[in-house]
Amino acid sequence: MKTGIVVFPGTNRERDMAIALHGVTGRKPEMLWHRDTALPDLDLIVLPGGFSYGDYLRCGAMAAHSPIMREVKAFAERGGHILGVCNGFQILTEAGLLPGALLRNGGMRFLSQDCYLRVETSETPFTRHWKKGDVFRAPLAHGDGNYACDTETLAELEGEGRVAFRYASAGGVVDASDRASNLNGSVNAIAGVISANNRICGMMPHPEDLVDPLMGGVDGKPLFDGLVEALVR
Amino acid sequence: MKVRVTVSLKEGVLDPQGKAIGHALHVLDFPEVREVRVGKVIELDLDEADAARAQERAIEMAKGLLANQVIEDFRTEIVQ
Amino acid sequence: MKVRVTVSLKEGVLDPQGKAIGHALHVLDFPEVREVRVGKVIELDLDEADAARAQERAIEMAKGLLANQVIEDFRTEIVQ
Amino acid sequence: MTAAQKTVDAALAREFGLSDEEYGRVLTIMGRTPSLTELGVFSVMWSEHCSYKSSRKWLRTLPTTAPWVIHGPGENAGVVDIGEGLAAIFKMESHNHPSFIEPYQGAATGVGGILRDVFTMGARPVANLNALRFGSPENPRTRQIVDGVVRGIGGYGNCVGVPTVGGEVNFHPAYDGNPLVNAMTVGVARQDRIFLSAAAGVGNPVVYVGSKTGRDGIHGATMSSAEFDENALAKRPTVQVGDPFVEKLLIEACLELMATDAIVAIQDMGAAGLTSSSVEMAGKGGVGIDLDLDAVPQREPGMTAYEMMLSESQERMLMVLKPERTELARAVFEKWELDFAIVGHLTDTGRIVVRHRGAVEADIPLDPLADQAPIYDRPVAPLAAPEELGPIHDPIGLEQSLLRLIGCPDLSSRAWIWNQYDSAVGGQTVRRPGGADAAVIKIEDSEIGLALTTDCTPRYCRANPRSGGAQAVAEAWRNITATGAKPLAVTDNLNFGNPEKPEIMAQFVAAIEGMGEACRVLDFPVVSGNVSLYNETRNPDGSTQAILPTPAIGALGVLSDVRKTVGLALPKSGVLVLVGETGGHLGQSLWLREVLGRETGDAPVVDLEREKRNGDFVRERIAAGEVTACHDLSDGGLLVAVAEMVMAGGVGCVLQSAESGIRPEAFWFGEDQARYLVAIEGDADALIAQAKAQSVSARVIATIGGDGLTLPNGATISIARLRSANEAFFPGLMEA
Ligand SMILES: Nc1ncnc2c1ncn2[C@@H]1O[C@H](COP(=O)(O)OP(=O)(O)O)[C@@H](O)[C@H]1O
Ligand SMILES: [Mg+2]
Repeated sequence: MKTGIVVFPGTNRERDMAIALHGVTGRKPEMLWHRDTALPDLDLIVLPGGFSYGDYLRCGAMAAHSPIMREVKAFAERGGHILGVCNGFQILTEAGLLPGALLRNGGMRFLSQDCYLRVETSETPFTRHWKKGDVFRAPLAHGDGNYACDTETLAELEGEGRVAFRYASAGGVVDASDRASNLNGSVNAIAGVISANNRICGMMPHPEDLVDPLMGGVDGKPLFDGLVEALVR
Repeated sequence: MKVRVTVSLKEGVLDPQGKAIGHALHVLDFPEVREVRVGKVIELDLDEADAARAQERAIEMAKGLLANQVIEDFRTEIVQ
Repeated sequence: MKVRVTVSLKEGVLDPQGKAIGHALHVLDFPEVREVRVGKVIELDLDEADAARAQERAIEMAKGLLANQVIEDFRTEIVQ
Repeated sequence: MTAAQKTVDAALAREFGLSDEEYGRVLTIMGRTPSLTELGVFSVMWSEHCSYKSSRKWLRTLPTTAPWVIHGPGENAGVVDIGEGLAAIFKMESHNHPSFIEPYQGAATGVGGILRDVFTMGARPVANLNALRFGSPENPRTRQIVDGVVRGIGGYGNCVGVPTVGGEVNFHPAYDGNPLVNAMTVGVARQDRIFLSAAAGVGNPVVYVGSKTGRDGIHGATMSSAEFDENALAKRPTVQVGDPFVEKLLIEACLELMATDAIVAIQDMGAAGLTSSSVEMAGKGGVGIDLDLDAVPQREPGMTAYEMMLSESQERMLMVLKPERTELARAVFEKWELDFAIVGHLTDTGRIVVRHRGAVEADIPLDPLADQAPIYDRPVAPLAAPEELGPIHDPIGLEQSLLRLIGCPDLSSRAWIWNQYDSAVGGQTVRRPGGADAAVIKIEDSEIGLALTTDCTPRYCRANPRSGGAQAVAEAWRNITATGAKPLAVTDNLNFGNPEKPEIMAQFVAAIEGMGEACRVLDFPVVSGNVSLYNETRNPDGSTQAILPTPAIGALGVLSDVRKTVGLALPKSGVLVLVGETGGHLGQSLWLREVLGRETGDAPVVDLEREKRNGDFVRERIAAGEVTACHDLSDGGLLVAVAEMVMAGGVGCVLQSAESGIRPEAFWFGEDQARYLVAIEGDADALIAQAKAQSVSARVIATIGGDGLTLPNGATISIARLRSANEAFFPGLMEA
């Protein structure tokens, strides 16, 4: 599987992502520069976490206008697979590749702690190594992860099974009004969504930071294992 | 020409920052506060002498970058 | 009564946001942008019928919480 | 009247913080009345901050060498060998005063500044820590300061993508008007790619990179009170605003350029910005430097030479490049969208010459500026004896004492703080905050681990500065040892009151003596550090309140195989062994303060030979794989340490009754040093025998298992109850 990681000015989780992808694919991902205007041959593009453009104005807003995003959109139109994590998710929504927006966390503070995610569908290349209802742990680290969208979009996402992950308690209970599990206050406790064609996934928590027992566990690894299985040509 | 672009959350979009400030103001003994909404003001100093043209360009900037129209409204005004 | 509090950085204080936005606007083909400064607007809906009193209270709120007077200036205006 | 129009005389020099004697020296060096800009240069270079004039004499007594030390004090940060051709580069620095004025920006720019000290030497920053002291939780201002400082540290560190992995927090009324914000950064570089600041090569270009220069912080460098005309002051606050986004770009751009051979010398612009960086680079290299201020990237129109030379605008660096590599360097910085300007060149004059708008604004000989900098041997008063301990009685019993202690401001869970710091970015954090006595990170693409901690117990330092200084070093050494790492070296941040007072100097001198002795015995040299003096506030009645003497120690240790590290979470079964001697020392203990409401008695004795013996024993047992979890004993003593291991692991234990011949509260809450708890799943008898053979005392203290902490009297405190007692303080203070 050939992977590429987009680096914007201010991106800071590209190395974490590269380690995770290298681990499962056995090959180093290509680092793509925000000013690049052509893409190499790739099976998966990842928009990693960080503070592109300092998260100034709105998280992801300025990165969404980078030259490379034209190529990423064309890649998406060709049916390419894209994963956006944290700031990458914010960029995908700002670029219009995924619906909704990420607002300031409900508690108005940056949050950096482990959360639990319930897998809402196993019918995607990103979640196929889990069963629907599985719960896994993932670190999160963001100030603006409070997922919001209008009511029609929400109905559409829910109706089409396009919510990939929800924040849950360790026991798997989802309660959007519970600040202890739905840490940032996201609508319907949504932590990750999928595009209509099932090929673009955005999520706030960081599965790439939990792929090695030494770093505290391998809860995030199924996502990458699933992608390898789905995308290896 | 200076143009001010004011960006605010659309009505109906929950404003976590406004809510937090409202709460803090209550704690600080301002019980009269009913609602708080927080927005951004972006003051643009443009190398453009024509007011109409400046405003037009500011609107383009707002649509293109300054406001996220999924959640935000904006308005522009010439300041000087 | 609705009062609008506009908070902006004092002159001379570095505005990292404004700088980054200005840069992005250039890249997006708005070369006429000379300078960008970013501030906040806080719209307060107050349970207070008297305009003068509402404004007075808004000033107290700005001093106490809304503006950081070490680096920020503010102004208040009655909106309605 | 603006600064440019002021006449330079002894009165102005005094405003700039120079004594009459110092100003006289300036006149002698210059042979004429200096210009305003020249006076500014002298005043910042001879300020306490840049010249260490009150502390230098004593700092020289600290041990700074060891076979693994590559660069000790004198460079931007200390450098130690960690194996495989790699070096760890680290330093700690204070941003106390700015954090009181504007907590968010003060703390944020503190983090930014210490990061630059480390990456300027060629290291990629891999971890941040922060040692914080706040005023009384009851003081309403404390809450605002905690809020701003924590947001500022997070706001900066999270954005630059360096994990914040540890630190410490204390509350005490002595910090009401002087909170302490000490930030530490650790970076990693290849030993053959370390960059120094000594300029070389007459004619070589001097290059400015990073952000533009504004009027930030000009007053901050030279003086503490308002001098310039009032309007200007109101419009131009001295607070510097940080831009972590630019810092992140600066890190990447510098590291990219450092992979080439373009750089001759490099130095960040810290306090006193362009002045100190250019003077120090040229001075260390024994060359002269010509600066052309017209070329300096400027944020505001109409800046004067004085303002540019003294500006403390953030995120700027100064480099000397090989001339033939200038364009390559320019391309790198332009790629990262940073300012790049050739602002001068090196000369053979031995002088710094500053030109602006066609005029020479400063022309100063560098050698006398450095050599004749004042250095003071300030009077030292005899140390006051610690207050009598007084009578001891236990009014509430073990259970209530424990719950009170683990809920008190100094021992409560810090999760509210570290949950605002990204501790995982980089993907190399093996032990996040709360996971072990020291944070542990892995070096990418290697098996090496680094263990990192900051420590100081200011109440000990007040009672007995000498023991307190030694204790801070010993606790840092112990915290590193408890992860299994070998302690290598320390950085320090010496925070004290006004050195012109003999009783403050007494604290300072004794604390350094204690530190130095501990560093020598533990083979734990000081490789970098920072001094922050004048941490005093004037009370309304004219008296002053000094902070508690706070010699904060930041320390680093290495694990050649990071997989062997242990944390403090209890395993599911086994026994808990107490290593080290318990004498029941209650003087200055938290139990005494929280239960009897007194801060009396002497600090605990620090027996360094014993520290070394016990610590070496524990480290060997961890390396041998015999230990599953380890925790050192410090604030709150034995029972608090047990409770912390229980909470961390979510596993209970049953304590054995203490046959010790000491009062129970002294046994369980005494703060004797040189002690550890180790969890053993295998053969504890063998371990105890081994300890005996090495003259280390060790005894089984508890059986691990269950879901509560069972006290010797049979009462069980559930883990949930422990946690709720431990976790309430910060949310209660900050979120109410
Ligand atoms: N300001 C802080 N930032 C990040 N972590 C912190 C901070 N203060 C304390 N911690 C973490 O909380 C834990 C407990 O701190 P402390 O009680 O000082 O430990 P110890 O007594 O072992 O030195 C440690 O993991 C420490 O790194
Ligand atoms: Mg401690």
